[in-house]
Amino acid sequence: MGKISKPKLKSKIDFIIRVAGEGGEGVMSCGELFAKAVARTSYHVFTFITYPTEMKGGYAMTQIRIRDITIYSMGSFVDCMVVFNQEAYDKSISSLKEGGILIYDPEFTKIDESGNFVKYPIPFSQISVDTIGRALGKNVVVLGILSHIYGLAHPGLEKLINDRYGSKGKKVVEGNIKALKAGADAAKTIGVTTIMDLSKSEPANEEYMFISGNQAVALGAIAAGCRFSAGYPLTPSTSIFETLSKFLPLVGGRTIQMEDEIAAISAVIGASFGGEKVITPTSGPGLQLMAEQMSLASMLELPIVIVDVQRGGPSTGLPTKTEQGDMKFAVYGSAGESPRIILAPTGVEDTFYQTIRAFNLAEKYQMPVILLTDQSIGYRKATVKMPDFNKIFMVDQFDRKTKVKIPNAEHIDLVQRQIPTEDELKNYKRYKNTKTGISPIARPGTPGGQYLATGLEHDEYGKTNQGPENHLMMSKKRFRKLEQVSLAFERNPMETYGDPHVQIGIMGWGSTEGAIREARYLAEAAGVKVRHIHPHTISPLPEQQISKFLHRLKHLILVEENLTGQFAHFIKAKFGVKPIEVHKCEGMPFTPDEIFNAIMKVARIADEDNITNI
Amino acid sequence: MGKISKPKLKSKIDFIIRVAGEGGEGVMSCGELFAKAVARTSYHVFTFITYPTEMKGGYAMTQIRIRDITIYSMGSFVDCMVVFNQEAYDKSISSLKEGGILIYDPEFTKIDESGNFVKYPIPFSQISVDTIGRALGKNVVVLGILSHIYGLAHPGLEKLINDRYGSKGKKVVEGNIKALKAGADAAKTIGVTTIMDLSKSEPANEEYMFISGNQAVALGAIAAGCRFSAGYPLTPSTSIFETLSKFLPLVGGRTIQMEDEIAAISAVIGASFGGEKVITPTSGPGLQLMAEQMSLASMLELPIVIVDVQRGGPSTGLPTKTEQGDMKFAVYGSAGESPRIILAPTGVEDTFYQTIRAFNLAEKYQMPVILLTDQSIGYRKATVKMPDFNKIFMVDQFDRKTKVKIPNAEHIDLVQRQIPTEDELKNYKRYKNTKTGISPIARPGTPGGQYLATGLEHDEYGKTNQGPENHLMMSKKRFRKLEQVSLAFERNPMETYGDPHVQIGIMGWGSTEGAIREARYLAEAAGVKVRHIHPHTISPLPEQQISKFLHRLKHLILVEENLTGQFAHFIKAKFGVKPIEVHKCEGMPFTPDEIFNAIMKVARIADEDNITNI
Amino acid sequence: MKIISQTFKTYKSAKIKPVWCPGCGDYGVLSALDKTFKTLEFKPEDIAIVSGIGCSGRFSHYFNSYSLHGTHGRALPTATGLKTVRPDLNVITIGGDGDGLSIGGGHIAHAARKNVDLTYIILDNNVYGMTKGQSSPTTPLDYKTKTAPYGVYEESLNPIAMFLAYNIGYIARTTSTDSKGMLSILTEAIQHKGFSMVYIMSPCVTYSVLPYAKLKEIVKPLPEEHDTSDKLSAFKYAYSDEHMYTGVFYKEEKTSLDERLKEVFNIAKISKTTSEIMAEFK
Amino acid sequence: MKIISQTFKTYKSAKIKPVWCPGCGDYGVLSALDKTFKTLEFKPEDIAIVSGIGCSGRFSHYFNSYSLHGTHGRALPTATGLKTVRPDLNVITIGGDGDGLSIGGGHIAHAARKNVDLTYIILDNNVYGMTKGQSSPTTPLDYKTKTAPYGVYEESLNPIAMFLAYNIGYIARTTSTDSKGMLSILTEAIQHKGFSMVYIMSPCVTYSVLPYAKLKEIVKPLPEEHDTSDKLSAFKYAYSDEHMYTGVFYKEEKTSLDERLKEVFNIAKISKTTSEIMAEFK
Ligand SMILES: Cc1ncc(C[n+]2csc(CCOP(=O)(O)OP(=O)(O)O)c2C)c(N)n1
Ligand SMILES: Cc1ncc(C[n+]2csc(CCOP(=O)(O)OP(=O)(O)O)c2C)c(N)n1
Ligand code: SF4
Ligand code: SF4
Ligand SMILES: [Mg+2]
Ligand SMILES: [Mg+2]
Repeated sequence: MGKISKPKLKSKIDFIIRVAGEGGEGVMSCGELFAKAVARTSYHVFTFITYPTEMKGGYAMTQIRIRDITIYSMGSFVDCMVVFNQEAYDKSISSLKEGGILIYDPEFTKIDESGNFVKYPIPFSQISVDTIGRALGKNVVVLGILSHIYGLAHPGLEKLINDRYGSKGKKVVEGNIKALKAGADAAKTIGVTTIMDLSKSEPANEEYMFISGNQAVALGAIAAGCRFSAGYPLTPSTSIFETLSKFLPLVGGRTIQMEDEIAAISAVIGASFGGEKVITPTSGPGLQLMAEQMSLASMLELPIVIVDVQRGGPSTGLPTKTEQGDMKFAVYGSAGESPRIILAPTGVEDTFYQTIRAFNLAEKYQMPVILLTDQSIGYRKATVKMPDFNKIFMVDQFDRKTKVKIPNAEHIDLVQRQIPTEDELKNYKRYKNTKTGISPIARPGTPGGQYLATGLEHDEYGKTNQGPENHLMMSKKRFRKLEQVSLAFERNPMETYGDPHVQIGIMGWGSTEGAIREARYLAEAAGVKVRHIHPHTISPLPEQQISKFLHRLKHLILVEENLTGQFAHFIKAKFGVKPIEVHKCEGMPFTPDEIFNAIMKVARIADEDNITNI
Repeated sequence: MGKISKPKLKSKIDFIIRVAGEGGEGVMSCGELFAKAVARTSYHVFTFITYPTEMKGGYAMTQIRIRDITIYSMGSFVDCMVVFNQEAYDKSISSLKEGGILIYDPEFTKIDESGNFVKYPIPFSQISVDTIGRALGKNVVVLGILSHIYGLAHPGLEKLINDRYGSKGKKVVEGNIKALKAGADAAKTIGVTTIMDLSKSEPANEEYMFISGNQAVALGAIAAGCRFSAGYPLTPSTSIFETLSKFLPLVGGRTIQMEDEIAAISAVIGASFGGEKVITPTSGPGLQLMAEQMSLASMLELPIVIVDVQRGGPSTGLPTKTEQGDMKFAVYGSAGESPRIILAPTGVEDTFYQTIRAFNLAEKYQMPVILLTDQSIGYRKATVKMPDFNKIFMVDQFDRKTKVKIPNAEHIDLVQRQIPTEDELKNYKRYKNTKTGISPIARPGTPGGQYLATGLEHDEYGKTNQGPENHLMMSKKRFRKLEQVSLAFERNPMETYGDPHVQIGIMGWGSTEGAIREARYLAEAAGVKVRHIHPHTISPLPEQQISKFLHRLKHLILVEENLTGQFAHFIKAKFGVKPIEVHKCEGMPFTPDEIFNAIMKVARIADEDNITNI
Repeated sequence: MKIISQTFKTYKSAKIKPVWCPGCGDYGVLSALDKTFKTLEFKPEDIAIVSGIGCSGRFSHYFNSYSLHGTHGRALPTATGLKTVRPDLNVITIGGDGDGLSIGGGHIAHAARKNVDLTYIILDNNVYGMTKGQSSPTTPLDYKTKTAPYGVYEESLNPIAMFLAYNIGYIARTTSTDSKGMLSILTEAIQHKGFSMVYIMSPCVTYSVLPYAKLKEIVKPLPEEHDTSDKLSAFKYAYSDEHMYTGVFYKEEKTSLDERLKEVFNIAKISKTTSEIMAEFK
Repeated sequence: MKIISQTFKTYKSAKIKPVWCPGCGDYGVLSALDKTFKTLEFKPEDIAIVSGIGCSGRFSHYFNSYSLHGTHGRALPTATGLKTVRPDLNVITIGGDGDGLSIGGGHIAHAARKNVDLTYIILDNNVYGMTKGQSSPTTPLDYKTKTAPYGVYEESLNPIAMFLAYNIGYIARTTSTDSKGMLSILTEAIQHKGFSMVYIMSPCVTYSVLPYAKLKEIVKPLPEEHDTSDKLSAFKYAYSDEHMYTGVFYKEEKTSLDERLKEVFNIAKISKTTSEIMAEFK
């Protein structure tokens, strides 16, 4: 957030490991256990997961990046790759670095022998059968191999195995521990090189969490004071509701699983009417079902937070894949004119703070806020700095002045819902046509605060009134709040990075931030400077800020993960620019390398421009 | 449609009558009976209705315009006004022309005696009581008064009364006929002037129907070959489904009322899969509930037609009022990227032909088509020329070449769904990645045509496939169809009117066409020339056509009935123009006068520009 | 709205007059509900009325309470959310036969499963009143409506049997003409712990599918011998071809959602702070 | 897909292998349905399978028929539209306990009212399988799931009682392990005129809320003396605390939607041309 100071750029350690195989083969658990073990060291860890929709079969992979400084993306090319089967090899091999390590099971995979990498054929399936009598343990065998390569101490891994499989009984745990050893032994026997010794690294700083983007939403909501969630399972958002279901009750909150998404958003509207901070998580298909109730919340002027963890579309589409395909729906997805706010977090840590911010905005401006993340953020796991709990500040319920700051690790404002004063209760106008459009909300149970919240057009008291002047006045009132939001957004620090004077600019939104950032570093290393803007607030946009960024720019590259260029459409509408649009519509996130290539292409054009200009 | 030849501009007869009162007082039936009677003459009739959401009480009015040439709008000022009560007087009086006629019941209405109009206090309520023992007949008393003023023959009116009240029994009919006479007699006795003698006018040309916009949709669907509709009542769309329910069975079709809008669109998707042409009518709140299934239809590539009769929003909003508030939702209302087509009819007759066109487009391009009308078109009644049934042409099911024309009274092409050839059935690819993106659809029951239609991303056969290349390929395939639509739209005749060389342009969409057209005539009469473009195809837009229109334009006025300027946003995004936006957000349609004023204001600015340019 | 002294005469809003047609059954229900609140001596600020869309959906407009008039068919899940976070409020949910049994029909079974402690009042007029006379799920077979001009081609629902099958803990039917019956049933229903269903036949006079006279003819109080804890007996009367029985069909005390959530989570014992929760992710 | 000769060996798709976990109950249902089609000698092109979303929702992928795999919970209204316009097709609708009873639960009563002539198969595994182990409306009270980590706090539904209350004309329950039972019930259900409901307990082995062993323990065939035309008896067995009864609970011949529409509209008599209809608006 904000213009950042020069990042620590040089890293001594930067490894990318991929474990690829079939869904259900333990690819996920192997990767996750490995990542968790590394996360307990002082290194940063970042994982990316993709798996098939099917219960069984299909290509699945976990990619783990380990670095000694902050990690922004899953990276481009892999240092060490484990493949469980032929399909995994075929689909993954092009991502392996020249000279990288390839570990495979020769029983299931034929490889191209001419490939320029270090090849280790290890029969992990057979090792598993030999050790525990079943092939099922091969994922832990592979974990053993990796522990050998990266020098991960076994006591830690064994504890993690115990945590994970403990509920399945002692026998299972013991079998897995045996498999772990068998894997490490096999690697040693074959003579696989140990690349580094993670066991020697410092233990993790106490102040880091290792969480997924979805968990970050749940934790952000809890930190923001949310005490109610109603939900309905929908990939890839489900773990948000699961995490809330586990933890909200511990802080005195409640979650209820509803019969569908319409019921879920209805329940949060009801609970918000009751005075609580509320959230409902979903993905595109569910968001569509919520459209009517989102308009209702706008009309009733009730704060609600909705999370859309975007997935590949349209329709059921690619449930477990990523896409930035719902932006236009989030922004325009209501019949009639109903104001709402859209925020797009850029990574796991940012998701935590943007979630808190979403609650602040919803409560302050009394409208729905949609948090637009995607599968690649939601399933990504990263080490995140623990916020300072001494730096959390409550904004008073009668305070109508405070300029609420964007939350970060050093400072978190928590907005409380504005309530009417004694005086206002004497002739209480729930929908008072104030200068800002914001009118205090009475909490049910408050004597004299009784009012009607109706989806019909209404007057200041809440009484229905469909006269022409009243409709115009109240429509304006509702949109005046959005103008206030706009103003607040303009006052925020600029969300730009890189040299502000160069002629090539790059713009993205949401989860592409890390890949763009690393691409910019790569470009800078290659002698091409670019400036980067990555607004967190998609609607309303901080227009002046963006105009300032665009000013004197010669080439604007606009990066997004969809087919039609939804953000580009939006930016063109507002600023009349003609960006070079870089889209990816394959269910997979951009790698830094792909964006770097786009930048270099544009740089060449820019060069030619300059030549012809001479 | 198309550039029209010089309209017959001068009219000798042009009257506007308004009957205003309380909902439930018979304002509607009085106006409707009068309009129907006039519609049987050779004059053109155009009605506009507004009434409250409430079952009882609130301001209601019918406005009837009678003219000897085509009528484009409800007009601006009223020649003859009947008010039933004080509220009606207060809300209506500013619309009465100077020197116009005011008829009121002095028992219920105090008027401003200084007003410059012909005042006729007539106690119609008391007359009703005296005649039939109840005040309920006052609407027919008023009809009697109007029959006196406009010289409407009673036998015709009596027949209409019989048609309307016949089912309530002979006594009711007789009472009403007495009330009719009593009204006419009272008017005569008081000496109300007879303005014209409609009874002397020629009987209506056999080739005209007198229908509402909603009826035009139902009839258009039937003419297009639609044989199935599933619906759920929703003001102001309900009469479409009611009309279909009455008439579809007579042509061998079927309608089913479903439990909600989600079920309704699901049923039409199922029926379309079964091979039928299908339609489901709704309004904004219902359209929102249909969002998920609209995406499904895009993904399954099934033709469906959806009608959104827009009403005031957001949420339940103003159910019986008009607004152009759903455009952005119609265009963008889906999560993920799913192509669809949006058409916006401009009036009652046009609605009939655009409905046929919607079916043609849906069937040809295999995607949802949304017909975007509004309350003001839906409830408006107008005389419409009967189409020539000898000029209906079927496009063959194997025909993949024919350029389908836009339907009009002289020529109607009916597209039949493309089916696979024998050859194609040998290795049937339902989603064959063709050049146009269009792939033939097998009708269930066809041997060898069996296929899977799934909302998951799929390959050409329909089998699910979530690989990156496949997703990109199929996304492109689906959008290639939209490119084809775009091309087809560009080939249509330009939808522009007025002098193509002047510097002031005006643009609108949907139901404002008539008011803009009349405003243009008024401006021309006042010496200000404007050109007018009114695209029927909102998405995709005929971009080249519009660019051509915008070329060398100095001032663009953009007219729409909403708060935020949805169409303007769209146009700015595509063409980088800065229009002067004229919005109305009051639940009522623009009058020609309001638009005329806007044009004149712009004309003055243009003048000043010229002066400073000297 | 002014602060009303605690010794109010009525809970009905003084400022808003109902928009119903003269003679509409809903008037009777309005005053019965008003009397019920008086009997129960609720404070107006502790009442929350959540209603759907329809003539009957307008109920939320007419009380001096906290009221939410949401969208068509969604009153029940909305009220469920409200009651979950605010067990201290008296939550009443109201809607019509279309709102409750057609578009909203899918929600009832789930509110019942949760046994959320609120009272749901359905006003059945056997028609869509607000949209002017289309078929509702309780319009009789063959009856002609605007959307079924050749006669309704669907069997009408048996709502009481459905509520029984949903295992709702309190189920009663009455009519809008029976003020005494309404008062006693509403009072009992609101006091019932958990989800309670009050089904009121409330004739529409404008589209009078089931006119007062006809209703009077077919209505009959449940016989004394009917045991309200006997579900099979309740089904038997719900399925009567001869009569439309009124009174309490079924009654059963069950743990309410609020109690269950308190119990299951045992909040007191495991309560944590936000930072403790985050620490679990280290 | 190739043209299959009419002497096909199987209706299952040769090209698409099920994605279910090994041991999943759904495999048994798949082959039972295949056998049923064989028994009924349907032509593959005359079969239309409409399914919802879930593991069970994948059924539409595995047949060499016309198939529609729509969205979560909407299989029934989709199939209703299809069957209304194509009474000549054999329409089978399939989905899970979540798809059918949670998000799609509101549609069943209305398909039943219409008595649309199709067979709806619900596969109950007492859990959300596809989304990996959340509570479904039939997960038992107190059972721990991913969305109810402290135990499910809702009563589970009684689907058979609900179907009875919806007045469905054919209602049967069976299990995915009982191939004979499935074959006989499916055959009868598909041949039944009007809406028929086949409820199959199909255990999930990955999130095994109701494992095979437990299921075997509680399942019991309906006793001989149960009269399938006696609704109260059917309710009694549906409410059994001891056993989960299987077999045909209820059977009743009723006019189907197709018959009613034909009858009510009496199409032959009043058929008109488009221009005749328009003439009515002159
Ligand atoms: C999503 C949606 N669909 C349809 C409507 C239109 N609508 C308003 S009220 C109503 C039916 C009302 O019937 P009922 O619930 O029986 O109430 P009544 O008016 O008869 O009391 C309908 C269909 C709506 N408001 N919202
Ligand atoms: C609108 C929508 N909401 C949620 C989902 C996610 N989802 C997919 S399957 C499923 C539940 C499946 O449970 P069930 O119907 O019991 O089928 P099973 O997998 O157990 O066979 C859910 C919630 C979805 N696809 N669409
Ligand atoms: S239409 Fe019927 S239900 Fe509605 S207010 Fe009038 S009488 Fe009552
Ligand atoms: S998760 Fe359960 S229901 Fe789904 S395929 Fe696996 S065993 Fe079957
Ligand atoms: Mg009703
Ligand atoms: Mg299930």
